[in-house]
Amino acid sequence: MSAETKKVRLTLPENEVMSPGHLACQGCGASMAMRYALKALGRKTILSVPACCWAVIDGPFPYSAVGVPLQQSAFEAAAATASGITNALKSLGKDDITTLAWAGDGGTFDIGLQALSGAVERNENMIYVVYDNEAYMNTGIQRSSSTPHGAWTTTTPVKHYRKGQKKNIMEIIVAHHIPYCATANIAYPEDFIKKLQKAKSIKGAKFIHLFAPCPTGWKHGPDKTVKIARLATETNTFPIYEVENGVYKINKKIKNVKPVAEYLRAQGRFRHLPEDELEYIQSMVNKSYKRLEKLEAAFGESA
Amino acid sequence: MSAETKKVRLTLPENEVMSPGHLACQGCGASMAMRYALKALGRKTILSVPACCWAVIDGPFPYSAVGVPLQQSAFEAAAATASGITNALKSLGKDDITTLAWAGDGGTFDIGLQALSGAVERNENMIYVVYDNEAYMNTGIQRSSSTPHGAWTTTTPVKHYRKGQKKNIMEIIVAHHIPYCATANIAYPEDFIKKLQKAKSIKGAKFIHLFAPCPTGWKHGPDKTVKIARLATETNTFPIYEVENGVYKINKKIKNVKPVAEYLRAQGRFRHLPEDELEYIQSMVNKSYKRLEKLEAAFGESA
Amino acid sequence: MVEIRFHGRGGQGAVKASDVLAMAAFLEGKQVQSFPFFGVERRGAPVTAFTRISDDQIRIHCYIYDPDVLVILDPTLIGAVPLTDGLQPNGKIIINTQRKPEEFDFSGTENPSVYTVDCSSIALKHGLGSEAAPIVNTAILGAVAKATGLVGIDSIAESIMEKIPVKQEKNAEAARESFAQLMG
Amino acid sequence: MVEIRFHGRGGQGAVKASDVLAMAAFLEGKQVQSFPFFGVERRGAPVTAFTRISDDQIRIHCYIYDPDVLVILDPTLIGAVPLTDGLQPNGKIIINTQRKPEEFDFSGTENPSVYTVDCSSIALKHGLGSEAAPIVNTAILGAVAKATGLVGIDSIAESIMEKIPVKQEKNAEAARESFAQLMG
Amino acid sequence: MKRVLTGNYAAAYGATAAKVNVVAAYPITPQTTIVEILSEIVANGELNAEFIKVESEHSALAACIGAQSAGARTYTATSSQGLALMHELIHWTARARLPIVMTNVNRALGPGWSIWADATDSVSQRDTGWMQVYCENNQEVYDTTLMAYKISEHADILLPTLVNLDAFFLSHTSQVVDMIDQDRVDAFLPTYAPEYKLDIDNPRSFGSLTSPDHYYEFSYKMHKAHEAAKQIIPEVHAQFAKEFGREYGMTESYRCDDAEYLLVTYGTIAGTTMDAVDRMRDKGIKAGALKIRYFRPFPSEEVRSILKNAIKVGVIDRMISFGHEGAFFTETKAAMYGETVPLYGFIAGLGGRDVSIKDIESMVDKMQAEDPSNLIWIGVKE
Amino acid sequence: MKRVLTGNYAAAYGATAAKVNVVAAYPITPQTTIVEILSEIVANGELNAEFIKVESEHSALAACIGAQSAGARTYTATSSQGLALMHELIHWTARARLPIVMTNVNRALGPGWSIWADATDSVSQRDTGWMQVYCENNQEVYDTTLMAYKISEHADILLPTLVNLDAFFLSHTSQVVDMIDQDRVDAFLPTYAPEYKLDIDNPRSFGSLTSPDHYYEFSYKMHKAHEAAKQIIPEVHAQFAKEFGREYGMTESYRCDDAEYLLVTYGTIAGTTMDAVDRMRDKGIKAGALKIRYFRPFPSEEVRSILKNAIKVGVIDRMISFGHEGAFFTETKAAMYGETVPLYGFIAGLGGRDVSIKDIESMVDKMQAEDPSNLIWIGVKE
Amino acid sequence: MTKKDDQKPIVFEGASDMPPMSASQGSMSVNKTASWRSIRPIIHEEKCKSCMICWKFCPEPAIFPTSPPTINYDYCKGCGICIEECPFDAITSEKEGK
Amino acid sequence: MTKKDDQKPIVFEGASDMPPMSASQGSMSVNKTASWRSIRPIIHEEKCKSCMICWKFCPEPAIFPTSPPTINYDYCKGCGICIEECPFDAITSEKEGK
Ligand SMILES: Cc1ncc(C[n+]2csc(CCOP(=O)(O)OP(=O)(O)O)c2C)c(N)n1
Ligand SMILES: Cc1ncc(C[n+]2csc(CCOP(=O)(O)OP(=O)(O)O)c2C)c(N)n1
Ligand code: SF4
Ligand code: SF4
Ligand code: SF4
Ligand code: SF4
Ligand code: SF4
Ligand code: SF4
Ligand SMILES: [Mg+2]
Ligand SMILES: [Mg+2]
Repeated sequence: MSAETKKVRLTLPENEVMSPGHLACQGCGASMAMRYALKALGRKTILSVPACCWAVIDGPFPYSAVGVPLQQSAFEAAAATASGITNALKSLGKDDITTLAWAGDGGTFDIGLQALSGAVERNENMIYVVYDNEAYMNTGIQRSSSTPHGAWTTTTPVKHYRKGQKKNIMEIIVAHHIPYCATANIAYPEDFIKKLQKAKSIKGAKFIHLFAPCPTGWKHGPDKTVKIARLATETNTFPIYEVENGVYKINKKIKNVKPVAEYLRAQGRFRHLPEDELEYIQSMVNKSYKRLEKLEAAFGESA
Repeated sequence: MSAETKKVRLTLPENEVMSPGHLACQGCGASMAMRYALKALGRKTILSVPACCWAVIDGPFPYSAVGVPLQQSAFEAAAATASGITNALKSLGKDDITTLAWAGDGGTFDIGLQALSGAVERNENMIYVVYDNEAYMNTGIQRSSSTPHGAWTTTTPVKHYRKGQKKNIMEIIVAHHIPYCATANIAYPEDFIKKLQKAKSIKGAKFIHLFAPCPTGWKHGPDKTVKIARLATETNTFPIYEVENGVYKINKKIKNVKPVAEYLRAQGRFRHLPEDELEYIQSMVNKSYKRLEKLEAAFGESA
Repeated sequence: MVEIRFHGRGGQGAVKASDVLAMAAFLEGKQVQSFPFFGVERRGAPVTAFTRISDDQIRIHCYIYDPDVLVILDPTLIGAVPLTDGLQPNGKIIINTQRKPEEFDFSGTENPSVYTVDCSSIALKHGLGSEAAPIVNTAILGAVAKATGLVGIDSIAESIMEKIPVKQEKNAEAARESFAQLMG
Repeated sequence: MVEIRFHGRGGQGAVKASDVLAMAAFLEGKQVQSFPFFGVERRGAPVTAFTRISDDQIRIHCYIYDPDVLVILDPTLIGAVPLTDGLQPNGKIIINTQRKPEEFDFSGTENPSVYTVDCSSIALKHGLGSEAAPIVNTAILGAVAKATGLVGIDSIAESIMEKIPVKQEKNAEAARESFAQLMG
Repeated sequence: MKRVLTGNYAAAYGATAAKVNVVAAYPITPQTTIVEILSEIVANGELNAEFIKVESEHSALAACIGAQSAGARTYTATSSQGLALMHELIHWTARARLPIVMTNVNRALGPGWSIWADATDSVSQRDTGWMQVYCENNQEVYDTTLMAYKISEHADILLPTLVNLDAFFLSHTSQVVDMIDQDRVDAFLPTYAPEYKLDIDNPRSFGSLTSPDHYYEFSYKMHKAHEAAKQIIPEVHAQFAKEFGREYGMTESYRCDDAEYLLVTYGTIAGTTMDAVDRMRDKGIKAGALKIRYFRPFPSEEVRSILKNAIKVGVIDRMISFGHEGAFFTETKAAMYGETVPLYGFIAGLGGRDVSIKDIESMVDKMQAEDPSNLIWIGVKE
Repeated sequence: MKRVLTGNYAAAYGATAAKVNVVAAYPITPQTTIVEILSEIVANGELNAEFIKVESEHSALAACIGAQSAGARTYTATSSQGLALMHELIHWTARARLPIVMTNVNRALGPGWSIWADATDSVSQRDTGWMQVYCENNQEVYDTTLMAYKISEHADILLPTLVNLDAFFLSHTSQVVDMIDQDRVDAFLPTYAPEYKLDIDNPRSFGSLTSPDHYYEFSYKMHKAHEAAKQIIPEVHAQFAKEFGREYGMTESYRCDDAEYLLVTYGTIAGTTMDAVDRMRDKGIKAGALKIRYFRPFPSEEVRSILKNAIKVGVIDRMISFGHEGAFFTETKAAMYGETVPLYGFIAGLGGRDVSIKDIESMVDKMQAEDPSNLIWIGVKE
Repeated sequence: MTKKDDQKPIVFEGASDMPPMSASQGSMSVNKTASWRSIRPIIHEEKCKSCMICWKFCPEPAIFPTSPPTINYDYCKGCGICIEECPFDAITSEKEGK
Repeated sequence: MTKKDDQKPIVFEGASDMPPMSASQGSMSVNKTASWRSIRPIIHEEKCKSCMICWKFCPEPAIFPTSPPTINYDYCKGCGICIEECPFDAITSEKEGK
């Protein structure tokens, strides 16, 4: 096969560390995410994965799909477990292995936040990726604090859909003043992979907030995962930026920003929203993005 | 007595809800703090206090010093317990009672952070005050993530004193976009009281980061508590500001900023620091303060 | 007590079918129990569900090993999974398929009565699911009612109205149609 | 086994004294045990600590109810706290005070020997603590050594060098001085 | 009104009928549908309560503790890892004497992850001071939830109750449940009105430092409350039976009177065991079943009086206390100390392994054939 | 080398001698001095380890789990609320078969806050799969810590160990401790080299979803590991005795051979009981004491063989499983099932209440005078 | 990698040949997810420009980076992302026959 | 407030007259902290300007807001803050005699 592949230009590393046969739903954004992450970091990686869809996607005993060592952890303990792993590696003199904590939004924004905050405060040498699908998917689509305003989940029923903005995990982690924080999106794997590779080269705590749609929970066709992910960024709902040593940089500045409604209307979980809610959400997106621009202005490279 | 008091002008409310006889060390900043808080909020207040010095200061069974109902909670559970209290009050139709969560820095920056983050994300109707004495004092002066760079504690011995900046709890909570966040300092009780009263008038989650020196843990004379607290602000080590609905405002702009060394040298816990460390700390203080000014510029009233 | 075991694939609604059947029997005054074997498999993987119907209180809580009735929502399971294990002598097997009962070979089971009905077509006709994935769980219950006589078709319809959140009418009609069409 | 009970106030170092005494006895080849009654009281509140010294292994782990020796670091405790409860007949009482042994009335205890020494002055002389709060815990151990003969003063001094983190020499000197000065 | 409900719905409707003021819960398989349906019920206004959507089980129970202290009736539900995460506060609740009622869906603990039935999660909480009940069917889940509030809140008890149901075998199993009209519930279970609570008119500090002089006596009072519960629980059961016609005991005997082979167990296995007993009786084996509903307080005297005349007794545990044996087995032996009936310990159904009628029959076979010195693992592949 | 050390220092030096690679711990009274001294030891380079200053006990154990999985030998220490907060991960550690050693300072649980001795914290972990040892003195703390690593890491065991010492009565009590030279420790306890670990050259997923088909057998293997431990622990004790001259057992009998009144207990109360036994013997009462060191695995056979010939036996618990009785009492009764010696249950010393020689003598009085049906609370003010 | 990857199911006799803890022994490639598929993506060579976007976004992955790409129908779950994302409409969907 | 505040210690006979849980029954004012004091602050009326800064900062509180302020020596712990903070040096420190 490698002879044939010579002919094609690949924009991602060719190696596949993750194997097919895994248990993700059709079109799962989170499964794409892991594929990219392991392409970026390679086999010298140890994973710490708490309860989340990925705890299942990897497969049941006695199987595994990731091709690297993986430690399942209690739901709230991904970052603390990873702290242990990275310190063990240090203590045992293994300095060429990357510790990768890999958790869902629930395991990061909610129940795992404290362990994460502790680990980044200690500046543990690890990469922490939260794949954000904006709800507790593994247990059947319950609200997390990452669930956006307006969304239906099983605990925020249509009549009483989620009110309030999703927790701004980036600001929270940036406030810990660690060497590297970034957002990424499965629709832009090259960017995600570049960021992971940069993160790998930096010593200390690195955090990546990754946008990863979930067709099952968002009620969209499995074929629309990438499209919807892209729309999130193209509408400025999920901007792509990084904060390196406190310096803000928006990596993708969208020229022709699309209306948020385009993003929302593509998903069943927002179907019930009346027009004025769409307008409200648009105004909040504008406001958040403006805030980000101000941060870049105040704390960017040119500031 | 009230006849006599007519003659004097008091800058704080006269009522004393907290009684003497409590178990705080001589000159304890945290004990002053509670006195002020209860002056500001009055008797229609319910306290949620986790493990911390205040769990002891209030006195052993069958006594109490606070004059209001107080619920001791597990170390990590102040904000969650307070969430329960405030929701019970709401459910039972008691809308004139203030729920006040009152925790140390350890119970806030470290083990209680998650419960706090959850509570403010839900925008629970409560005031959360962290009295910051920059270590675990109740257990005998161990490092917390609030312990500042350079400080000795029993777990950061002189030879290996604490390295790294203290966690920026204000930025972290501000990132939750709640209605009201503020810093305060026991050296400026009028400001603290005003802020509590303002907080009381706002519905939703309010957070106050209160500076409260600990003579026992900081190794300074009990008579120096107020002086050192004042120096923290006069050196810009602990600036006084508030963030109301996202709008930054520095409440005390120090005209003649004093050198940080003056603050550090007054305390035993920094005694071991060499000159160059003092300079480094000065540069970090300058940097943080500049950051705050930028935030005020970008997100202040005039922005 | 009659024991019914459902076999389907993740996404076909076998668990819901077991529930609707139980509810229908309840509407006729029976004691009932329905429950899934809850695996971790997702879409496409084999799924099992159970219904017990009885005049008396049902105390037992284990899986059904020796069913009286087998309901097979997906014919591709035949052969792939040991479906007929434990089927009682003279048991009934109801299959969603375009094929005829005679076309199936259930040697190894003692004198089963086999019934078939093309629920996929019925479902599509009533707009239930897509070509690629018709939702057959309600349609097949009509056939179950007919083949077993355990519950009336009206009870099935009523139960559907209660238990199925969307397109209730269509689902009920599908059940009635399979009731009418059943071959066996 | 000899049992010694220390009484002081929070901040005076009674607990440390019990430790240093135990260590000194250990240096002389004894089995020892020392431990505090750990209250929550802070500065100023009464504090109790215990030392056991024995030739054999010490297995017992409860508080000392019937001490052979009482060491009182703060004379204001006398009367305020039931200090002499359980003191053995012919027991010894060592008090930090400027007063003379005769000035104390321990009726209710059987034939105690009372010893006094002005540890506060000794401590201040050696720069231990402040006027307001002299640190007398090492000084009094000299008196204990002398009064009881349980350990030699050199062992006390050596133990101080090991156990006291600051001003070791001064502390040791203070102990020697109280050893020399003991009245009783 | 009769409805076909899963065990989870039965629990949620039980709490709804109890008119709880505050619910705080966090989702976990297989408890999730409780959280979901309660979200709906509260959102629809069918229950006038605050639902706190906490960020962890730990905070769920902490919030209930706060709310209950402030005078609200509260409810939470969890399972397995979630229950385990609450452990510190499980102790806390009991020592604070807060009559909180919590549903636990018995699920195995990880690792490896398992979402299936196993009682290790709740049995591991046996030393916390909570009352514990194990349910056999969904009607029992509903009725027990209601009664639990009445029992827990009794002034002589003031202890929380954990109501347990097996993962999937009840949580996701639909059965007929007879629901009680609200006005009759209200008559049975009056509004919660505790003597001790956070009250600005009578301000107290709760839970302050407690010296050895008092702590020991507080523990003694908790012990006495459990003793009192052994009297009060049957009274509440009797009242419930009188009002609503359904009878419950701290234990439930099935064909025990003349039984020679008696099987002691709990949860859904108890139901299957009763069917197995019938089958064995049909075959001429004098079998009987004793279902233990209340594991705390442990009905030692009752257990003893029922078991002591059997020829052989087996105890079936859906958990094991590693390094020893099944907890119900240990406690049954302790209750029986001094008796001479041979007692056999069986381990079965861990991690959701199904326990069939045949499995249960095999236990009686083993009781006939083997001696009781070894723990017997039913169906293990060695 | 002999030194006078508190129990906490003995624990910390034990871990230091074991050359642990990673320490993760969080302070709590009365464990704090362990954390403090280890901070110093690591900071000074006397121990070449990483010290993770975590933000909670939960993370302390999680970090140990991560580190141990990655092939490091790890250590943590806690007490009371901290141990309780770890509960979910305590289960986790055992099921992951990670031979972590943890020191627990037995302290009462709140509320009311209490910092004093009480074994409820650790006994509440009895169903988690950990081995548990209770120490009577500081030498035992040191020796047990060392041996715990050897036992836990044994390929046939692979289970974590909880080493318990009483708050203040050991943690803050100074005693003579004979410390072993490092080279002799190294010979006794080789470097940790687990077969299963996170290894990029042999990548495995640990703890994945495990169906009922496998979960049951994993549990069985844990049970078997505990059974194996009952064989291996005495072997390690024997080796230790041979090398270092100090003898330990899973239990320790004191004047039991001809004892008529036998008291069973654990922790520091055991030492006091032995002194009380001597006193009673002096008075002509044939008393004896059985100290239980290993509570998990529970040495049932050993306990039975020692107790069965006594005339009366009392079990002293420094905890109570509310709604039942003391856990050591229950488990002793279970182990003794079939015997006829009257067994008395005593509760004593909860929340740091002191247990004196007189208290212990009073138990023997009560065993002479009363019948064993009621739990007896020593020194309670009713 | 000593891990088993021969795509045959791993079966244990019982506890004795299982590892002490839940530690994986082989690859999930044993799990042919073809049965999940209800539609089948077909690459049309004539339209394909070998831009590899389909390969890039396949979540399984079930596309080999040949030119034109090849779909591994053992694993393709039929999500349709490749179809949706192909800029040249070179992939079409067929109903899976059952 | 029904809470006991007569400054007498609360003593229980035993479990029977204790509340069910650790719930306070009276005020800490029972605890005279005078014994903690090793220095005694003395206010000198002649210097005092009744600015009330001492009152403001006393942590106990052990200063009554009279003019001039009065120190409650039952509770004053002798921390010295009032001395340190008095802008008019109107408070001096005396050694407590023991
Ligand atoms: C302590 C604990 N509480 C709850 C659960 C149940 N649980 C497992 S995964 C999950 C949701 C995970 O959500 P998220 O982190 O967003 O990951 P996703 O499933 O969406 O990938 C929950 C609630 C658990 N395993 N442990
Ligand atoms: C779960 C748990 N871990 C540890 C402790 C022990 N503990 C009690 S208070 C305290 C330190 C509190 O520090 P902080 O919150 O800063 O308050 P402070 O004592 O400084 O006032 C600790 C570690 C506890 N009570 N519970
Ligand atoms: S539920 Fe969503 S996130 Fe989870 S596997 Fe399915 S698609 Fe992926
Ligand atoms: S240790 Fe510090 S914070 Fe705690 S009571 Fe004493 S002075 Fe106050
Ligand atoms: S995306 Fe379309 S054009 Fe590009 S390689 Fe795939 S099939 Fe060919
Ligand atoms: S349909 Fe989905 S799984 Fe199949 S090849 Fe295309 S992208 Fe991959
Ligand atoms: S601070 Fe000084 S001047 Fe002011 S009131 Fe007090 S004593 Fe008087
Ligand atoms: S010395 Fe301290 S406690 Fe005493 S009155 Fe002055 S400020 Fe108050
Ligand atoms: Mg998620
Ligand atoms: Mg603090």
